[in-house]
Amino acid sequence: MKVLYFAWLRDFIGTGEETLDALPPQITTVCDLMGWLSGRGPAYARAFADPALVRCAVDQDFAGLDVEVTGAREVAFFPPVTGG
Amino acid sequence: MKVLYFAWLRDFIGTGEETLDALPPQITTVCDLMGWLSGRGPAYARAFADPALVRCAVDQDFAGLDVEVTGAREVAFFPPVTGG
Amino acid sequence: MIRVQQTVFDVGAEIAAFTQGTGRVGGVATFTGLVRDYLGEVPDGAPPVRALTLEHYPGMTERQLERIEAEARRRWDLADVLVIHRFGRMAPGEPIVLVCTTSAHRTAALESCQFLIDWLKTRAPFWKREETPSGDHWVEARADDDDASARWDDVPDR
Amino acid sequence: MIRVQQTVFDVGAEIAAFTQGTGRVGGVATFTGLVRDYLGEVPDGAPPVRALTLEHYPGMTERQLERIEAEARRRWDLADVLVIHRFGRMAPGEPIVLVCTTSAHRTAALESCQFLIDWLKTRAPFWKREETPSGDHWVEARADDDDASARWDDVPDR
Repeated sequence: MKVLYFAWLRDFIGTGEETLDALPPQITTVCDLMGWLSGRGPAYARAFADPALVRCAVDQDFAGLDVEVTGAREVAFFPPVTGG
Repeated sequence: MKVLYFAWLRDFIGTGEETLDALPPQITTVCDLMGWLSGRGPAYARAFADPALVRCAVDQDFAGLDVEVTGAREVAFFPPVTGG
Repeated sequence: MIRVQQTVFDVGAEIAAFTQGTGRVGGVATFTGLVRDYLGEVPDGAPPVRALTLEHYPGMTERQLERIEAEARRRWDLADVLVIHRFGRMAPGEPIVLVCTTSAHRTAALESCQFLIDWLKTRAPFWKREETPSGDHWVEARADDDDASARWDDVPDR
Repeated sequence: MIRVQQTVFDVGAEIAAFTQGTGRVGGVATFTGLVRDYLGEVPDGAPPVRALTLEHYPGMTERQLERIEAEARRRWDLADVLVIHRFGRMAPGEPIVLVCTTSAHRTAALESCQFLIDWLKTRAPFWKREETPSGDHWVEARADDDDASARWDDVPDR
Protein backbone atom coordinates (compact mmCIF):
# COMPACT_ATOMS: atom_id res chain seq x y z
CA MET A 1 0.00 0.00 0.00
CA LYS A 2 1.26 3.45 -0.94
CA VAL A 3 0.78 6.10 1.75
CA LEU A 4 0.98 9.78 0.78
CA TYR A 5 1.34 12.87 2.98
CA PHE A 6 0.61 16.43 1.90
CA ALA A 7 1.22 19.96 3.22
CA TRP A 8 2.29 20.14 6.88
CA LEU A 9 1.77 16.42 7.39
CA ARG A 10 4.51 15.86 4.86
CA ASP A 11 6.67 18.52 6.54
CA PHE A 12 6.31 16.80 9.92
CA ILE A 13 6.86 13.26 8.65
CA GLY A 14 9.71 14.28 6.35
CA THR A 15 8.49 12.40 3.30
CA GLY A 16 5.59 12.70 0.89
CA GLU A 17 5.29 9.04 0.06
CA GLU A 18 6.12 5.67 1.49
CA THR A 19 5.16 2.08 0.78
CA LEU A 20 3.82 -0.10 3.58
CA ASP A 21 4.17 -3.74 2.68
CA ALA A 22 3.30 -5.65 5.81
CA LEU A 23 0.50 -3.95 7.72
CA PRO A 24 -0.67 -5.86 10.80
CA PRO A 25 -3.90 -7.68 9.89
CA GLN A 26 -5.91 -5.86 12.57
CA ILE A 27 -5.42 -2.55 10.66
CA THR A 28 -8.58 -2.45 8.57
CA THR A 29 -9.89 1.17 8.70
CA VAL A 30 -8.55 4.69 8.20
CA CYS A 31 -8.82 5.13 11.96
CA ASP A 32 -6.75 1.99 12.61
CA LEU A 33 -4.11 3.13 10.14
CA MET A 34 -3.84 6.61 11.67
CA GLY A 35 -3.40 5.08 15.11
CA TRP A 36 -0.81 2.64 13.86
CA LEU A 37 1.13 5.33 11.94
CA SER A 38 1.21 7.69 14.92
CA GLY A 39 2.95 4.94 16.91
CA ARG A 40 5.84 4.85 14.44
CA GLY A 41 7.83 7.63 16.12
CA PRO A 42 7.69 11.24 17.35
CA ALA A 43 7.42 12.75 13.81
CA TYR A 44 4.36 10.62 13.08
CA ALA A 45 2.93 11.21 16.54
CA ARG A 46 3.20 14.96 15.97
CA ALA A 47 1.65 14.80 12.48
CA PHE A 48 -1.38 12.89 13.76
CA ALA A 49 -1.54 14.60 17.18
CA ASP A 50 -4.86 16.31 16.41
CA PRO A 51 -6.98 13.95 14.31
CA ALA A 52 -9.54 16.73 13.82
CA LEU A 53 -6.99 18.48 11.58
CA VAL A 54 -6.27 15.44 9.43
CA ARG A 55 -8.25 14.42 6.35
CA CYS A 56 -7.85 11.18 4.43
CA ALA A 57 -8.39 9.84 0.93
CA VAL A 58 -8.52 6.14 0.06
CA ASP A 59 -7.73 5.44 -3.59
CA GLN A 60 -8.23 9.15 -4.31
CA ASP A 61 -11.68 9.45 -2.72
CA PHE A 62 -12.22 11.41 0.48
CA ALA A 63 -12.63 8.88 3.27
CA GLY A 64 -13.97 9.09 6.81
CA LEU A 65 -12.35 7.35 9.78
CA ASP A 66 -14.41 4.20 9.38
CA VAL A 67 -13.59 3.59 5.71
CA GLU A 68 -11.80 0.31 4.91
CA VAL A 69 -8.14 0.50 3.93
CA THR A 70 -7.68 -3.24 3.47
CA GLY A 71 -6.88 -3.83 -0.19
CA ALA A 72 -6.45 -0.12 -0.98
CA ARG A 73 -3.67 0.78 -3.38
CA GLU A 74 -3.18 4.35 -2.12
CA VAL A 75 -4.05 6.11 1.11
CA ALA A 76 -3.34 9.83 1.58
CA PHE A 77 -3.33 12.03 4.68
CA PHE A 78 -3.51 15.82 4.53
CA PRO A 79 -4.93 18.89 6.25
CA PRO A 80 -8.30 20.40 5.24
CA VAL A 81 -7.96 21.64 1.67
CA THR A 82 -7.39 25.33 0.87
CA GLY A 83 -7.51 25.62 -2.91
CA GLY A 84 -9.41 27.98 -5.15
CA MET B 1 -41.72 70.48 -22.29
CA LYS B 2 -39.86 67.89 -24.37
CA VAL B 3 -41.70 64.57 -24.75
CA LEU B 4 -39.76 61.49 -25.87
CA TYR B 5 -41.03 58.16 -27.16
CA PHE B 6 -38.98 54.96 -27.37
CA ALA B 7 -39.28 51.52 -28.98
CA TRP B 8 -42.80 50.61 -30.22
CA LEU B 9 -44.32 53.78 -28.77
CA ARG B 10 -42.08 55.72 -31.12
CA ASP B 11 -43.03 53.39 -34.00
CA PHE B 12 -46.75 53.97 -33.36
CA ILE B 13 -46.52 57.72 -32.88
CA GLY B 14 -44.10 58.18 -35.76
CA THR B 15 -41.66 60.43 -33.95
CA GLY B 16 -39.16 60.01 -31.11
CA GLU B 17 -39.37 63.53 -29.79
CA GLU B 18 -41.71 66.49 -29.77
CA THR B 19 -42.00 69.73 -27.86
CA LEU B 20 -45.26 70.62 -26.13
CA ASP B 21 -45.42 74.33 -25.43
CA ALA B 22 -48.93 74.99 -24.27
CA LEU B 23 -50.23 72.15 -22.13
CA PRO B 24 -53.68 72.76 -20.66
CA PRO B 25 -53.22 73.81 -16.99
CA GLN B 26 -55.26 70.87 -15.69
CA ILE B 27 -52.51 68.46 -16.94
CA THR B 28 -50.38 68.08 -13.82
CA THR B 29 -49.47 64.36 -13.54
CA VAL B 30 -48.05 61.59 -15.74
CA CYS B 31 -51.53 60.09 -15.80
CA ASP B 32 -53.09 63.38 -16.97
CA LEU B 33 -50.47 63.72 -19.69
CA MET B 34 -50.98 60.15 -20.95
CA GLY B 35 -54.72 60.73 -21.16
CA TRP B 36 -54.27 64.04 -22.94
CA LEU B 37 -51.73 62.60 -25.42
CA SER B 38 -53.95 59.63 -26.29
CA GLY B 39 -56.66 62.10 -27.32
CA ARG B 40 -54.42 63.65 -29.96
CA GLY B 41 -55.29 61.14 -32.68
CA PRO B 42 -55.45 57.45 -33.59
CA ALA B 43 -51.64 56.94 -33.55
CA TYR B 44 -51.44 58.29 -29.99
CA ALA B 45 -54.55 56.39 -28.97
CA ARG B 46 -52.98 53.18 -30.19
CA ALA B 47 -49.64 53.86 -28.48
CA PHE B 48 -51.31 54.47 -25.12
CA ALA B 49 -54.13 51.92 -25.58
CA ASP B 50 -52.83 49.63 -22.81
CA PRO B 51 -51.41 51.84 -20.03
CA ALA B 52 -50.09 48.70 -18.29
CA LEU B 53 -47.53 48.37 -21.08
CA VAL B 54 -46.31 51.96 -20.84
CA ARG B 55 -43.58 53.20 -18.52
CA CYS B 56 -42.63 56.82 -17.94
CA ALA B 57 -39.62 58.86 -16.88
CA VAL B 58 -39.82 62.48 -15.73
CA ASP B 59 -36.53 64.32 -16.12
CA GLN B 60 -34.79 60.98 -16.60
CA ASP B 61 -36.14 59.33 -13.43
CA PHE B 62 -38.67 56.50 -13.61
CA ALA B 63 -42.03 57.98 -12.66
CA GLY B 64 -45.35 56.44 -11.62
CA LEU B 65 -48.72 57.66 -12.87
CA ASP B 66 -49.15 60.14 -10.02
CA VAL B 67 -45.81 61.93 -10.45
CA GLU B 68 -46.01 65.65 -11.27
CA VAL B 69 -45.10 66.74 -14.79
CA THR B 70 -45.72 70.44 -14.22
CA GLY B 71 -42.39 72.20 -14.65
CA ALA B 72 -40.62 69.11 -16.00
CA ARG B 73 -38.12 69.68 -18.80
CA GLU B 74 -38.35 66.19 -20.29
CA VAL B 75 -40.96 63.45 -20.07
CA ALA B 76 -40.39 60.08 -21.77
CA PHE B 77 -42.77 57.20 -22.53
CA PHE B 78 -41.57 53.71 -23.36
CA PRO B 79 -42.34 49.99 -22.91
CA PRO B 80 -40.88 47.97 -20.01
CA VAL B 81 -37.11 47.89 -20.48
CA THR B 82 -35.34 44.85 -21.99
CA GLY B 83 -31.63 45.59 -21.74
CA GLY B 84 -28.76 43.50 -20.43
CA MET C 1 -16.95 52.67 -14.20
CA ILE C 2 -19.83 52.85 -16.67
CA ARG C 3 -19.41 52.80 -20.45
CA VAL C 4 -22.31 53.03 -22.90
CA GLN C 5 -21.14 52.57 -26.47
CA GLN C 6 -22.19 51.50 -29.94
CA THR C 7 -18.94 49.81 -31.00
CA VAL C 8 -18.28 46.18 -30.27
CA PHE C 9 -15.78 45.50 -27.49
CA ASP C 10 -13.24 42.74 -26.88
CA VAL C 11 -14.46 40.80 -23.85
CA GLY C 12 -11.09 39.17 -23.18
CA ALA C 13 -9.13 42.41 -23.44
CA GLU C 14 -11.59 44.28 -21.21
CA ILE C 15 -11.46 41.60 -18.53
CA ALA C 16 -7.66 41.31 -18.79
CA ALA C 17 -7.25 45.07 -18.31
CA PHE C 18 -9.72 45.06 -15.43
CA THR C 19 -8.02 42.09 -13.74
CA GLN C 20 -4.56 43.53 -14.16
CA GLY C 21 -2.32 44.49 -11.42
CA THR C 22 -3.51 44.84 -7.89
CA GLY C 23 -2.55 42.35 -5.23
CA ARG C 24 -5.34 43.76 -3.06
CA VAL C 25 -7.89 41.84 -5.07
CA GLY C 26 -8.66 38.21 -4.34
CA GLY C 27 -11.50 37.67 -6.78
CA VAL C 28 -12.81 38.93 -10.09
CA ALA C 29 -16.35 38.04 -11.19
CA THR C 30 -17.63 38.79 -14.68
CA PHE C 31 -20.81 38.32 -16.63
CA THR C 32 -21.06 38.77 -20.38
CA GLY C 33 -24.39 38.84 -22.18
CA LEU C 34 -24.23 37.72 -25.81
CA VAL C 35 -26.61 38.01 -28.76
CA ARG C 36 -28.30 34.64 -29.27
CA ASP C 37 -29.03 33.37 -32.77
CA TYR C 38 -32.51 31.99 -32.07
CA LEU C 39 -35.87 33.31 -31.03
CA GLY C 40 -37.35 32.54 -27.65
CA GLU C 41 -36.05 30.33 -24.89
CA VAL C 42 -35.34 26.95 -26.50
CA PRO C 43 -32.80 26.78 -29.35
CA ASP C 44 -33.92 23.53 -31.00
CA GLY C 45 -36.26 24.27 -33.87
CA ALA C 46 -36.55 27.95 -32.96
CA PRO C 47 -36.61 30.55 -35.74
CA PRO C 48 -33.21 32.18 -36.25
CA VAL C 49 -32.41 35.73 -35.18
CA ARG C 50 -30.32 37.58 -37.76
CA ALA C 51 -29.49 40.61 -35.68
CA LEU C 52 -30.45 42.46 -32.53
CA THR C 53 -30.81 46.22 -32.20
CA LEU C 54 -30.71 47.91 -28.84
CA GLU C 55 -32.31 51.29 -28.54
CA HIS C 56 -31.61 53.31 -25.42
CA TYR C 57 -32.38 56.61 -23.73
CA PRO C 58 -29.15 58.61 -23.88
CA GLY C 59 -28.53 60.45 -20.63
CA MET C 60 -30.97 58.43 -18.56
CA THR C 61 -29.04 55.25 -19.38
CA GLU C 62 -25.78 56.55 -17.94
CA ARG C 63 -27.61 58.04 -14.95
CA GLN C 64 -29.34 54.75 -14.13
CA LEU C 65 -26.22 52.64 -14.61
CA GLU C 66 -24.26 54.97 -12.32
CA ARG C 67 -26.93 54.64 -9.67
CA ILE C 68 -26.88 50.85 -9.92
CA GLU C 69 -23.08 50.85 -9.64
CA ALA C 70 -23.29 53.12 -6.55
CA GLU C 71 -25.83 50.77 -4.98
CA ALA C 72 -23.55 47.77 -5.57
CA ARG C 73 -20.63 49.60 -3.96
CA ARG C 74 -22.83 50.52 -0.99
CA ARG C 75 -23.92 46.92 -0.45
CA TRP C 76 -20.61 45.13 -0.98
CA ASP C 77 -16.99 45.99 -0.26
CA LEU C 78 -15.75 46.20 -3.85
CA ALA C 79 -12.34 47.20 -5.17
CA ASP C 80 -13.72 48.11 -8.59
CA VAL C 81 -16.75 47.86 -10.87
CA LEU C 82 -16.96 47.97 -14.66
CA VAL C 83 -20.18 47.94 -16.69
CA ILE C 84 -20.05 48.18 -20.48
CA HIS C 85 -23.41 48.24 -22.25
CA ARG C 86 -23.77 48.54 -26.01
CA PHE C 87 -26.56 50.02 -28.10
CA GLY C 88 -27.26 49.85 -31.85
CA ARG C 89 -27.34 46.86 -34.17
CA MET C 90 -25.36 43.73 -33.37
CA ALA C 91 -24.89 40.25 -34.81
CA PRO C 92 -25.41 36.89 -33.06
CA GLY C 93 -22.41 36.00 -30.90
CA GLU C 94 -21.47 39.62 -30.24
CA PRO C 95 -21.35 40.89 -26.65
CA ILE C 96 -24.20 43.15 -25.51
CA VAL C 97 -23.14 43.80 -21.94
CA LEU C 98 -20.19 43.12 -19.66
CA VAL C 99 -20.26 43.40 -15.87
CA CYS C 100 -17.01 42.99 -13.89
CA THR C 101 -16.51 43.30 -10.15
CA THR C 102 -13.42 42.87 -8.00
CA SER C 103 -13.17 42.40 -4.28
CA ALA C 104 -10.83 41.03 -1.65
CA HIS C 105 -13.29 38.13 -1.31
CA ARG C 106 -15.07 36.04 -3.85
CA THR C 107 -18.57 36.20 -2.41
CA ALA C 108 -18.68 40.01 -2.65
CA ALA C 109 -17.46 39.89 -6.25
CA LEU C 110 -19.87 37.13 -7.32
CA GLU C 111 -22.96 38.44 -5.55
CA SER C 112 -22.48 42.02 -6.71
CA CYS C 113 -21.94 40.84 -10.29
CA GLN C 114 -25.25 39.03 -10.21
CA PHE C 115 -26.94 42.00 -8.54
CA LEU C 116 -25.64 44.41 -11.20
CA ILE C 117 -26.88 42.37 -14.15
CA ASP C 118 -30.22 41.67 -12.45
CA TRP C 119 -30.92 45.33 -11.64
CA LEU C 120 -29.61 46.54 -14.97
CA LYS C 121 -32.12 44.27 -16.74
CA THR C 122 -35.06 46.05 -15.13
CA ARG C 123 -33.69 49.56 -14.46
CA ALA C 124 -31.57 50.60 -17.42
CA PRO C 125 -33.58 52.11 -20.30
CA PHE C 126 -32.72 49.75 -23.18
CA TRP C 127 -35.11 48.10 -25.60
CA LYS C 128 -34.28 45.13 -27.81
CA ARG C 129 -35.56 44.59 -31.34
CA GLU C 130 -34.95 41.24 -33.04
CA GLU C 131 -34.65 40.69 -36.80
CA THR C 132 -36.10 37.35 -37.88
CA PRO C 133 -37.02 35.83 -41.26
CA SER C 134 -40.70 36.57 -40.53
CA GLY C 135 -40.07 40.20 -39.63
CA ASP C 136 -38.73 42.41 -36.89
CA HIS C 137 -40.25 42.75 -33.46
CA TRP C 138 -39.64 44.35 -30.10
CA VAL C 139 -38.63 41.91 -27.38
CA GLU C 140 -41.09 41.77 -24.49
CA ALA C 141 -39.95 42.21 -20.90
CA ARG C 142 -39.71 38.94 -18.98
CA ALA C 143 -41.48 38.33 -15.69
CA ASP C 144 -38.54 36.29 -14.42
CA ASP C 145 -36.24 39.27 -14.95
CA ASP C 146 -38.56 41.24 -12.67
CA ASP C 147 -38.36 38.42 -10.13
CA ALA C 148 -34.56 38.24 -10.35
CA SER C 149 -34.36 41.99 -9.82
CA ALA C 150 -36.92 42.07 -7.02
CA ARG C 151 -35.13 39.51 -4.88
CA TRP C 152 -32.38 42.10 -4.27
CA ASP C 153 -34.91 44.61 -2.94
CA ASP C 154 -34.96 42.83 0.40
CA VAL C 155 -31.24 42.23 0.79
CA PRO C 156 -30.08 43.90 4.00
CA ASP C 157 -27.01 46.11 4.02
CA ARG C 158 -23.72 44.41 4.63
CA MET D 1 -13.18 21.04 -19.32
CA ILE D 2 -10.69 20.76 -16.47
CA ARG D 3 -7.08 21.93 -16.65
CA VAL D 4 -4.58 21.57 -13.80
CA GLN D 5 -1.30 23.26 -14.62
CA GLN D 6 1.77 24.90 -13.15
CA THR D 7 2.27 27.62 -15.74
CA VAL D 8 0.57 30.97 -15.45
CA PHE D 9 -2.35 31.53 -17.82
CA ASP D 10 -3.75 34.61 -19.55
CA VAL D 11 -7.17 35.27 -18.01
CA GLY D 12 -8.34 37.51 -20.86
CA ALA D 13 -7.23 35.12 -23.60
CA GLU D 14 -8.83 32.13 -21.87
CA ILE D 15 -12.13 33.93 -21.39
CA ALA D 16 -12.05 35.29 -24.97
CA ALA D 17 -11.50 31.79 -26.38
CA PHE D 18 -14.22 30.38 -24.16
CA THR D 19 -16.69 33.12 -25.08
CA GLN D 20 -15.97 32.83 -28.78
CA GLY D 21 -18.41 31.83 -31.32
CA THR D 22 -21.67 30.24 -30.46
CA GLY D 23 -24.95 32.08 -30.87
CA ARG D 24 -26.57 29.44 -28.67
CA VAL D 25 -25.10 31.06 -25.61
CA GLY D 26 -26.78 34.02 -23.92
CA GLY D 27 -24.52 34.42 -20.91
CA VAL D 28 -20.95 33.77 -19.81
CA ALA D 29 -20.07 33.93 -16.13
CA THR D 30 -16.48 33.83 -14.90
CA PHE D 31 -14.65 33.91 -11.62
CA THR D 32 -10.91 34.43 -11.31
CA GLY D 33 -9.09 33.92 -8.02
CA LEU D 34 -5.89 35.98 -7.69
CA VAL D 35 -2.91 35.84 -5.33
CA ARG D 36 -3.31 38.64 -2.76
CA ASP D 37 -0.27 40.56 -1.54
CA TYR D 38 -1.23 40.68 2.14
CA LEU D 39 -1.82 38.27 4.97
CA GLY D 40 -5.25 37.66 6.42
CA GLU D 41 -8.53 39.33 5.63
CA VAL D 42 -7.92 43.08 5.91
CA PRO D 43 -5.28 44.68 3.67
CA ASP D 44 -4.54 47.82 5.70
CA GLY D 45 -1.51 47.30 7.92
CA ALA D 46 -1.39 43.57 7.16
CA PRO D 47 2.00 41.89 6.66
CA PRO D 48 2.86 41.44 2.99
CA VAL D 49 2.77 38.10 1.22
CA ARG D 50 5.71 37.64 -1.16
CA ALA D 51 4.49 34.51 -2.88
CA LEU D 52 2.00 31.70 -2.63
CA THR D 53 2.71 28.04 -3.31
CA LEU D 54 -0.07 25.59 -4.04
CA GLU D 55 0.60 21.96 -3.43
CA HIS D 56 -1.87 19.45 -4.81
CA TYR D 57 -2.58 15.73 -5.05
CA PRO D 58 -1.98 14.81 -8.69
CA GLY D 59 -4.61 12.42 -9.95
CA MET D 60 -7.10 13.05 -7.17
CA THR D 61 -7.23 16.74 -8.11
CA GLU D 62 -8.34 16.05 -11.69
CA ARG D 63 -10.74 13.39 -10.48
CA GLN D 64 -12.39 15.73 -7.98
CA LEU D 65 -12.59 18.65 -10.38
CA GLU D 66 -14.20 16.45 -13.02
CA ARG D 67 -16.77 15.30 -10.49
CA ILE D 68 -17.57 18.88 -9.51
CA GLU D 69 -17.94 19.84 -13.18
CA ALA D 70 -20.27 16.87 -13.74
CA GLU D 71 -22.36 17.92 -10.75
CA ALA D 72 -22.67 21.48 -12.10
CA ARG D 73 -23.77 20.15 -15.49
CA ARG D 74 -26.32 17.91 -13.77
CA ARG D 75 -27.81 20.80 -11.78
CA TRP D 76 -27.86 23.49 -14.47
CA ASP D 77 -28.41 23.48 -18.22
CA LEU D 78 -24.93 24.58 -19.28
CA ALA D 79 -23.47 24.94 -22.75
CA ASP D 80 -19.89 24.65 -21.49
CA VAL D 81 -17.71 24.65 -18.39
CA LEU D 82 -14.02 25.50 -18.01
CA VAL D 83 -12.01 25.21 -14.82
CA ILE D 84 -8.28 26.02 -14.79
CA HIS D 85 -6.48 25.53 -11.49
CA ARG D 86 -2.78 26.16 -11.03
CA PHE D 87 -0.30 24.59 -8.63
CA GLY D 88 3.25 25.56 -7.73
CA ARG D 89 4.72 28.92 -6.71
CA MET D 90 3.02 32.13 -7.84
CA ALA D 91 3.46 35.87 -7.26
CA PRO D 92 0.88 38.38 -5.96
CA GLY D 93 -1.52 39.42 -8.71
CA GLU D 94 -1.19 36.16 -10.63
CA PRO D 95 -4.30 34.05 -11.26
CA ILE D 96 -4.71 30.88 -9.20
CA VAL D 97 -8.00 29.63 -10.57
CA LEU D 98 -10.45 30.46 -13.34
CA VAL D 99 -14.02 29.17 -13.55
CA CYS D 100 -16.10 29.90 -16.67
CA THR D 101 -19.63 28.75 -17.43
CA THR D 102 -21.90 29.41 -20.40
CA SER D 103 -25.60 28.92 -20.72
CA ALA D 104 -28.58 30.11 -22.73
CA HIS D 105 -29.63 32.03 -19.60
CA ARG D 106 -27.70 34.17 -17.20
CA THR D 107 -28.95 32.68 -13.94
CA ALA D 108 -27.70 29.20 -14.85
CA ALA D 109 -24.28 30.61 -15.79
CA LEU D 110 -23.95 32.79 -12.68
CA GLU D 111 -25.23 30.26 -10.16
CA SER D 112 -23.16 27.39 -11.52
CA CYS D 113 -20.03 29.59 -11.54
CA GLN D 114 -20.54 30.34 -7.86
CA PHE D 115 -21.29 26.68 -7.15
CA LEU D 116 -18.12 25.53 -8.89
CA ILE D 117 -15.81 27.85 -6.99
CA ASP D 118 -17.56 27.13 -3.68
CA TRP D 119 -17.32 23.34 -4.03
CA LEU D 120 -13.82 23.47 -5.45
CA LYS D 121 -12.66 25.35 -2.33
CA THR D 122 -13.67 22.47 -0.07
CA ARG D 123 -13.41 19.43 -2.37
CA ALA D 124 -10.32 19.84 -4.53
CA PRO D 125 -7.09 18.66 -2.86
CA PHE D 126 -4.98 21.82 -2.90
CA TRP D 127 -3.04 23.36 -0.04
CA LYS D 128 -1.72 26.91 0.09
CA ARG D 129 1.54 28.02 1.63
CA GLU D 130 2.26 31.73 2.06
CA GLU D 131 5.71 33.33 2.11
CA THR D 132 5.87 36.30 4.45
CA PRO D 133 8.75 38.36 5.93
CA SER D 134 8.33 36.48 9.21
CA GLY D 135 8.45 33.06 7.58
CA ASP D 136 6.37 30.65 5.58
CA HIS D 137 3.19 29.00 6.76
CA TRP D 138 0.37 26.78 5.56
CA VAL D 139 -2.92 28.59 5.12
CA GLU D 140 -5.67 27.27 7.36
CA ALA D 141 -9.03 26.24 5.98
CA ARG D 142 -11.79 28.80 6.51
CA ALA D 143 -15.08 28.01 8.20
CA ASP D 144 -16.93 30.37 5.86
CA ASP D 145 -15.66 28.37 2.88
CA ASP D 146 -17.27 25.32 4.46
CA ASP D 147 -20.48 27.30 4.89
CA ALA D 148 -20.40 28.56 1.30
CA SER D 149 -19.90 25.02 0.07
CA ALA D 150 -22.52 23.49 2.35
CA ARG D 151 -25.31 25.80 1.22
CA TRP D 152 -25.27 23.97 -2.15
CA ASP D 153 -25.81 20.62 -0.47
CA ASP D 154 -29.52 21.38 -0.11
CA VAL D 155 -30.15 22.87 -3.53
CA PRO D 156 -32.80 20.81 -5.30
CA ASP D 157 -32.27 19.58 -8.86
CA ARG D 158 -33.36 21.89 -11.62
